[in-house]
Amino acid sequence: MRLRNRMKLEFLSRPENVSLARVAVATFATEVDFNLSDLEEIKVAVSEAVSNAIVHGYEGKPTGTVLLTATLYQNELEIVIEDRGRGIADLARALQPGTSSDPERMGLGFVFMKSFMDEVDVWSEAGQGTRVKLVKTLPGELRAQNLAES
Amino acid sequence: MRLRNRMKLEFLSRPENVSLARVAVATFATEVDFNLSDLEEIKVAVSEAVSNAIVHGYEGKPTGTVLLTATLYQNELEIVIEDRGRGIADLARALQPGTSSDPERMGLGFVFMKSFMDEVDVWSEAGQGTRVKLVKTLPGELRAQNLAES
Amino acid sequence: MSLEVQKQHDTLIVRVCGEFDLRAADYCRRDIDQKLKTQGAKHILFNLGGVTFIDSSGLGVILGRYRKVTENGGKVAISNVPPRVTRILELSGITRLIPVYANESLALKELA
Amino acid sequence: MSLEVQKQHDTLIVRVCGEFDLRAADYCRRDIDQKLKTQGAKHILFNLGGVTFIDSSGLGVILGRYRKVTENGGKVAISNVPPRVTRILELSGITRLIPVYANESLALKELA
Ligand SMILES: Nc1ncnc2c1ncn2[C@@H]1O[C@H](COP(=O)(O)OP(=O)(O)O)[C@@H](O)[C@H]1O
Ligand SMILES: Nc1ncnc2c1ncn2[C@@H]1O[C@H](COP(=O)(O)OP(=O)(O)O)[C@@H](O)[C@H]1O
Repeated sequence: MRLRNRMKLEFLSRPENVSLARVAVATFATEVDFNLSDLEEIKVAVSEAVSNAIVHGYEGKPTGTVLLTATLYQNELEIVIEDRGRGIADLARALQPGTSSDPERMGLGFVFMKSFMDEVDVWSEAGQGTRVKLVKTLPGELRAQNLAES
Repeated sequence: MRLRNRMKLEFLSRPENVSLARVAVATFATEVDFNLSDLEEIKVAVSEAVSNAIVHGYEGKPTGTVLLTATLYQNELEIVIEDRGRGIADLARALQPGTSSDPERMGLGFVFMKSFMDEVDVWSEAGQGTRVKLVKTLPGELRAQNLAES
Repeated sequence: MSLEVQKQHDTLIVRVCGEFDLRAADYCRRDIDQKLKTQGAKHILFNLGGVTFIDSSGLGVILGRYRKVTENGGKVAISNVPPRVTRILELSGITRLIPVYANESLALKELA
Repeated sequence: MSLEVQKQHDTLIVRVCGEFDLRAADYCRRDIDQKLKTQGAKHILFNLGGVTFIDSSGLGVILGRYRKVTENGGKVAISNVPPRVTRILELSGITRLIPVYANESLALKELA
């Protein structure tokens, strides 16, 4: 898979930075002419993963660091969101729809990530932090075009 | 100086990432209600420093890494742009208005940075890379408000 | 993100504008709960006409208010859903609990 | 960024839209120079009406074309400058070399 572009964004675990992460990824992704609804879906997925890092990973403390890496390959956009926070002890349970450790939340973050992205992988260990990989495949026409160019 | 927020953005030395850097800084800066013309000026200054890193630092090669750090303090926004490229042998000369090592360019990058920001510092060593620090003081009313809050 | 809250009869009309995400959620939750209490409203109508982005943090505010209001015998409705919000609203399951109307006056008629 | 190029009498009208920065500069330079040649135009009019952002890379394209065209006895003009572009254009010194007009027809009259 040939790498076309990459960015890394590191920011403090403050709620205002969720929008920063969304805007940065959307700007990075415009390069490949995703259609508008694809871009909206990517923004929601990023928003969910980054919000989780802030709310759950760092339990709302604004001094943690969240790392977002976006990589554009020939055929896909890959986004990795990492925190070094609390981690998830029971990952299978956390991934179930409607499961939340916070009564004010809906337990739909992972549901939305899975609905809107083509691939979602989660690594986590209690006390170590969490890493979420989100992959969006490029629209068919774009893939063909990239192959022709390469 | 109390730190209010910080982000680090790392990206490849590709021309399309100049706009990414601008958008990320502008989004980061919206948090403090800079007026529109301040925001425009910050965007131009960032654009000049990042373009220099790509065009001069890495001489147009798209595989270099540019690092941008934005920090919001109580009274100012500080932006640091770094590359590990060619560096500047004669800094005093490079800083003179209208001086460019590229005949297709105007030699106005540093002029714009100085006109639009309240402080511009440049560190560079031939073969080591270049680091540009840009500072924009927060508008007076905002500074007073921050003092009141702190 | 900005919030415009207005009481009409028994209903608190909440007009949400901008990005309804984690940053907005905390503020909204507090503001709406406080106004529910001080203005003594029974029902809530969420007008989402100005929403440019919503995720599960924003939806959580709506669902949380729904739980609170229905416990006290009140009702909740949603109106003016922009196209980009429709799909995520349906996916969340909220539309199975809370009725959605095209505009405020239709919603208010049902809440009354 | 997008470029609309049209020839009218001796003048190449170049309408620039979007962000006129480093990314746009390379493409613009090549496109304009090629069209100058193939369409055999003498003057250039830059209509900046659609420009949302400009920095020294974009301004460099204008100045570079100015040098090229004037060497061959041609003239360059700028029109429809948006407010956000005015200040940086003046600061660059370009307005001391290249006349600025409110709209295309005024500029074309002077170039003719
Ligand atoms: N980055 C994280 N760090 C720690 N725990 C997490 C993280 N992300 C998710 N979780 C756990 O997984 C659960 C389910 O996450 P999610 O589906 O996004 O729902 P919600 O955010 O609404 O709780 C969370 O309630 C939390 O307990
Ligand atoms: N990051 C950098 N790396 C190497 N050289 C640089 C860098 N930034 C600036 N320079 C040098 O300083 C000169 C002046 O820069 P500037 O005022 O921005 O004008 P311009 O970019 O139009 O040449 C450049 O022509 C270049 O030689």
